[in-house]
Amino acid sequence: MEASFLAAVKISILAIVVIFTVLVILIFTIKLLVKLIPYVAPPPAPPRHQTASSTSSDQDEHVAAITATLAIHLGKSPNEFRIVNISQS
Amino acid sequence: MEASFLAAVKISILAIVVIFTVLVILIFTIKLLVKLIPYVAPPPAPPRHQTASSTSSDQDEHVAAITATLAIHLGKSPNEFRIVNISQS
Amino acid sequence: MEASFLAAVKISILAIVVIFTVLVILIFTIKLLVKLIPYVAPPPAPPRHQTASSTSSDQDEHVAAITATLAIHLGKSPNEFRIVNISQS
Amino acid sequence: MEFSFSASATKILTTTGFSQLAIGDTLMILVACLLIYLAIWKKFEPLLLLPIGFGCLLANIPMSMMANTDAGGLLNFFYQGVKHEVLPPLIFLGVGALTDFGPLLANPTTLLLGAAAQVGVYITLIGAVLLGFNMHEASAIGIIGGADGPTSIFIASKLAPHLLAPIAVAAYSYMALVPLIQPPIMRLLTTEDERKIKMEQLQPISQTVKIVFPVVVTIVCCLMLPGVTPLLGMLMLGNLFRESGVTARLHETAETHLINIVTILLALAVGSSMTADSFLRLETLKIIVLGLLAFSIATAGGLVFGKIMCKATGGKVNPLIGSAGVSAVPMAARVSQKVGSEADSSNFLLMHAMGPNVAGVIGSAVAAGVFISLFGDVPAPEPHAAIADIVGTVEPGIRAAISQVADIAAKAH
Amino acid sequence: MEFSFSASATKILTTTGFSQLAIGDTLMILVACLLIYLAIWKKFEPLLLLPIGFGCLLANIPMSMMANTDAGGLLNFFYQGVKHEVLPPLIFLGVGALTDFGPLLANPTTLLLGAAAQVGVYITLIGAVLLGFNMHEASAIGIIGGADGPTSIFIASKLAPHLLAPIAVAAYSYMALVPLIQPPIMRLLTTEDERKIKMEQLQPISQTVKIVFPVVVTIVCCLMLPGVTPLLGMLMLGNLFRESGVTARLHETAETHLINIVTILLALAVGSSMTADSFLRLETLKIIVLGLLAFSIATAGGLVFGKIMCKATGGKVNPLIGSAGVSAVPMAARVSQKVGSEADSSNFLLMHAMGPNVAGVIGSAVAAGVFISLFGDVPAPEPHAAIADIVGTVEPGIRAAISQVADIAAKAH
Amino acid sequence: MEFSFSASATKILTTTGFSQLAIGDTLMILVACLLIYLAIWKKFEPLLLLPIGFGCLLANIPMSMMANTDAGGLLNFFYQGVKHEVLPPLIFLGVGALTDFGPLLANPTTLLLGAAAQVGVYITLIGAVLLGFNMHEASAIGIIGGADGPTSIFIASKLAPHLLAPIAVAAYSYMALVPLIQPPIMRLLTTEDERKIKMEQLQPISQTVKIVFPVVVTIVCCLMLPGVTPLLGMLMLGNLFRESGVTARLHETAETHLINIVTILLALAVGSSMTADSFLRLETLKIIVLGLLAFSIATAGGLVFGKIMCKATGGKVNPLIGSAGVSAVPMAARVSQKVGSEADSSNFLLMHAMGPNVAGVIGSAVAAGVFISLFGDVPAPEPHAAIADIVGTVEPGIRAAISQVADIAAKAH
Ligand code: NA
Ligand code: NA
Ligand code: NA
Repeated sequence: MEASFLAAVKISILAIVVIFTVLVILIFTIKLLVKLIPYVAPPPAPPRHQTASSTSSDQDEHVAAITATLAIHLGKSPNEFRIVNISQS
Repeated sequence: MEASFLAAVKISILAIVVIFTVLVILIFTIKLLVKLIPYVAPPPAPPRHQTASSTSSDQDEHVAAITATLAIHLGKSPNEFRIVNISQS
Repeated sequence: MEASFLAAVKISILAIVVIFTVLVILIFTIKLLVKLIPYVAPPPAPPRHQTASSTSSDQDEHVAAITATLAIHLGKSPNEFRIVNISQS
Repeated sequence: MEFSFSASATKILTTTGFSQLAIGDTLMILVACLLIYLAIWKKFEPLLLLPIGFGCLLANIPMSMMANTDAGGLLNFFYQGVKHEVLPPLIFLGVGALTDFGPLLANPTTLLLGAAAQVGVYITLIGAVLLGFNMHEASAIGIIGGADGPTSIFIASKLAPHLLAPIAVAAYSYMALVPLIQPPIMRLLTTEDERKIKMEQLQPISQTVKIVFPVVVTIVCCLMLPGVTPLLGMLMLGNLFRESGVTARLHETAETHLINIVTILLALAVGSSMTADSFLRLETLKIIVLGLLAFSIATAGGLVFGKIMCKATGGKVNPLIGSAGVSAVPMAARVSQKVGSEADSSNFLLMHAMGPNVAGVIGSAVAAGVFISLFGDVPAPEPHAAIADIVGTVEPGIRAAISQVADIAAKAH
Repeated sequence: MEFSFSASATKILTTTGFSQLAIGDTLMILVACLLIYLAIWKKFEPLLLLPIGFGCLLANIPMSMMANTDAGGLLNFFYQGVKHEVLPPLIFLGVGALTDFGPLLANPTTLLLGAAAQVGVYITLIGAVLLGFNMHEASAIGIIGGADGPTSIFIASKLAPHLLAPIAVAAYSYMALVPLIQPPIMRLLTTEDERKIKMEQLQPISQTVKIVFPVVVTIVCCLMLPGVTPLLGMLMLGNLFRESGVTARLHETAETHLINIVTILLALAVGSSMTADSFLRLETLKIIVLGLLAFSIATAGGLVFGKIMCKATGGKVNPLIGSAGVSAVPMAARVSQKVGSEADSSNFLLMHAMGPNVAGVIGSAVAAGVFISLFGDVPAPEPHAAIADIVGTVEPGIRAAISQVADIAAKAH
Repeated sequence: MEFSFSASATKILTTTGFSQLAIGDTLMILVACLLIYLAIWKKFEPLLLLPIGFGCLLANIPMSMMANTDAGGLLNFFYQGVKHEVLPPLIFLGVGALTDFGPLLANPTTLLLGAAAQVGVYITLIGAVLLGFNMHEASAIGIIGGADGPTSIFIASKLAPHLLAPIAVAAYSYMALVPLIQPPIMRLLTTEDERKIKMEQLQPISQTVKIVFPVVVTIVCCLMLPGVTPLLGMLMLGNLFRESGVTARLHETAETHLINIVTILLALAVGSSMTADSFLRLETLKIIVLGLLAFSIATAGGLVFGKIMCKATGGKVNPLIGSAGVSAVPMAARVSQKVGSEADSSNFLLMHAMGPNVAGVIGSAVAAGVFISLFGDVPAPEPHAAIADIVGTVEPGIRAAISQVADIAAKAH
């Protein structure tokens, strides 16, 4: 028992040393990376156009439009349906 | 042939007895269950708040906003429908 | 080497002959098919009804309505996007 | 390697499917086209019959290696999922996720209608025995009357794998024909007055009951009939995903893309078993006749029990909901609604018929469980099969290795 | 075939699960119901514990053939995906697709907190050895302190498959209990002043760094600890799908339906390993106690290192973010936020705690890699197993064939 | 068990990937990073080349057990789906679901352009034979000219599995380079006047024809060349899901999550075959050169036949649509559009080029079918392989059992 306890302690110390070693190497790699490739603020967003390409906020508008349409179109309880998926092709 | 016919009849009667036994037990279990856990009408939906938390994803916010809009527009509780997924491609 | 070169040439000619044969047969089959089953312009869409129950064609109507609104909303062709699924719960 | 022009050309010609196209293959290709036609233009259970038909088409192209028996072939690979009974339970996971047992819980006695409709299973079993099938085969044929595709496929692959193709095709075809088969029987067996009976509105059910129900069904039914656990357990797990309210992600996947993927694989595998050898037989004709019998008697069984319940409750139960006990969800319930509203246009039976309708699914699963309890303990259907047979569908590499070892062993004699 | 009524009835009775229901099975069914209850009503990691509990329920129905050891059974089939270490890496693919490593990149030193929390792993390992487990078992138990389900399952199935069930259940249960376990320890080990420390806003990170990061982690960590490549590599691939911006399709599938499908299969497989034989043992109790120890010490380890970092930075680091180093994403980070805002309601630690939180995932994976390097080279856990044992879980057809060949070979002696 | 500190530390050091990192591995890791770079920043077929590159990265980390030849490893498991030809047909199911054959049906003679572009396959085959490849290898290399990833992978894994990695990488890379490779050839081989030709609007096609088309193609082509059934049949089934209008669920799954899941598995498997041993060879360089030749000649073949059709129709066909016959859907059609609009900005060739573009997919499949008819009847590529080799990729448990049986058999001699 004592032997395995000692073995477990040895293993544990060794493992923690390895973990810290690996992660310290990783920290310095990341720091190097962040230094080499600094963050560049993106240019201010251009005014919104209605283009063929869909952005995140276009999606928002789609959903709003669908919402409005459903409200107008359905003269009935909308709890009978749900919008599962809207995908662009 | 006659032997297998008789066997088939026996099997059939036995099986139907088993089926009815199992399902009658199930019926009584369900009745007991429904008696033990009666239906309680849910309280009326509480008024919706616009929370400031920015931890949930944009998707969640979109869905919440759409749900709220639909709820207001249609006079339905937001719990009565759900938008499962809005995907972008 | 020369032997395999010759073999390769033979194989190639044979294969191209087979490919053209298969595809020519396919061309004539398609032409026959198109002749046998000519395109018929679909009749203009019938006027809409607002019914209480949702059927398969209601689903189509929902999709058409949503599509039309989106098209107007985004200023683009209805063919550029597609609503995949509206499921009933 | 020598490549003479004529030799190569001959090789291509002799390896075309045309060169080996037998009458049987041609007939099966026509059968495949018929199934595809029925699926698309007659809307016969298209989600199943379209890929089944296409799988049949592929399997019957000679030398395409797409039959379920072509070891190493693509569809043989999918077929392993049927043979080892993995795909039908996964379908049932999705079915459970799609099913609302609320109407059944609101009126649990309708479970008896789901039980009564199983009469179709047993009359058909007796008929099948009279037509010369053995008891295992007759059981697999009888279960067509359960009107449940995955259950039929599960039982057929377990008890009579050589009849899988006609049983699956008959089951799905007649399910699609429910709106044609049932109404005449319903009108015949019920009176105008009975059809006009309006039923009381269903009681609302606590969400907690809906959550506890799948667990209770699993414990009660699977403890009594353990053989049906893969089917019924997965059905109930899917329903628990639905009702628990805490596993929306898993519920959504189970009822959409997972069931769709499994449907594609299962249907192709079933189609691949429709080879001329296995399908163009007198047995197939018999199974088609017996399948119609099964559906008709199941409908009648449900109706007659519906009439008994009508009497017993003093006219509170419309017997028309009995026919929905065959399952075939939700078509059979819609048929009850339609026939009911023909008698009285203000009669709405749909929700009432959904109770026996989903009860029919449980009823068939229980019937399947009885068969497995009685006949399911046969480890090898061909007890004296040689190694070659047992290994028949095994992955080629392993097969080769085993054969070589067998050779060495044989030489060592 | 003769079918006497009484014989058939007897057969059905003797094949019910009731006829064989032992006390162990009953207890395990109750355990299953408890897990399902905790998942649904207490919201204990429901996506995992609900199907694990249901799998346990199915596995303990006698004669249902649903235990992980029932060769040819449905859940045994899913279990192969755990045994051959396919499912946990696929879960990690989805986890990577769901994880934003941005906060970690903005403050990379928080990786040290993820390392410090691994102390819980090793104290637990030592405790497990003291309680009589061997080194392999102790390692698998210790990794519970890593607070990462897939990592725990991966290591358990590799080093101590017979302990898989209690380890997986303990790991997910304590993960769900993080909001209860951590706050007292956090309040005990930090001062009011420390908890009030506000941290500077995180620097924004270039998208290029976010893209390069998963590749760099894979190269650095997997080269040093190759055994963890299936886990860490797939985690990083999922993250690359997310950040690259050019694989939106794959990203969406990996983080939704693929991870959902794999979760269903994995959880059912884990549940199927919860048989009375493997679970109702003293070891399970020990593992539950050790698991609690593991989580507590991991929390403490993170906090103590947080205090060290606080000192070293002159009070710029709030030690509360250290407890998030256990992983259990994102609950542990939310706990840091909550305890911090209790001390000062204007203190927002969430984003700062996300750094050590995701670092904890990498830390546990690295810890797992160390175990695999040390103990992972044991090709057969049971070195003297007979053919019968090795072949135990193999497909029945192959097994039959191999047995027959073995017979022939034996006779040839 | 004894654990001395130094022994354990030594063990960890000797099991790091660094300790075994050869020059070949390092070079392959660089190749992997190059592929990932091209996928993300140059948008080279990112859905395929990103996971292929990442799979290559994982496979070349020493001792990670992630190469396709590491039995029991994760990527070896996925690789079985390539080896047994399951994954490419499933990709084609999704491609069929995504493809609109309408433009081809409106102008069926464009099928000839898809046939003419296959010239690239055969010139390359001849070139490959001249460079010393045998006929099977040359066929697999030639099919790169078909510009169809799944077809290339299918044929390579059937006829020359040892060349799978360079063939797949070349195929997808050149597909990504179509917008660079094709325009100069197009401008060289066509006159300004030809490029300005405007084509008549396409006739509308009955939906019924669109539905019947996939069934007809399957019957006609697969009957003539049965070997291509798994590929072409699944392509057509996917298209039938799309056009039938009754299988929307299956269509949606096939074109989204199913194809995405299979893409992830397939690409990782292909990447795992990019080991230093198999990739850092002179053959790879030759294949890269031959691949470029294949694409260029395929483009030229389509263009020349386009000119012939232009003459034959009295100038109604713009030869630029011929280059789209290489497939590489839809990039090649876009290139036709772009080069056409450069000559006359009011010239819209896109829809006209879609006809030959999808015809190219069918053309390559037919070319693949011819190869399978000629060379596909070799059951075992290594006819004299010993048991150990055949069993090499088999599940370890089975392998162990077979070896033991083989030992017993050997001893029995
Ligand atoms: Na039924
Ligand atoms: Na951790
Ligand atoms: Na092509």
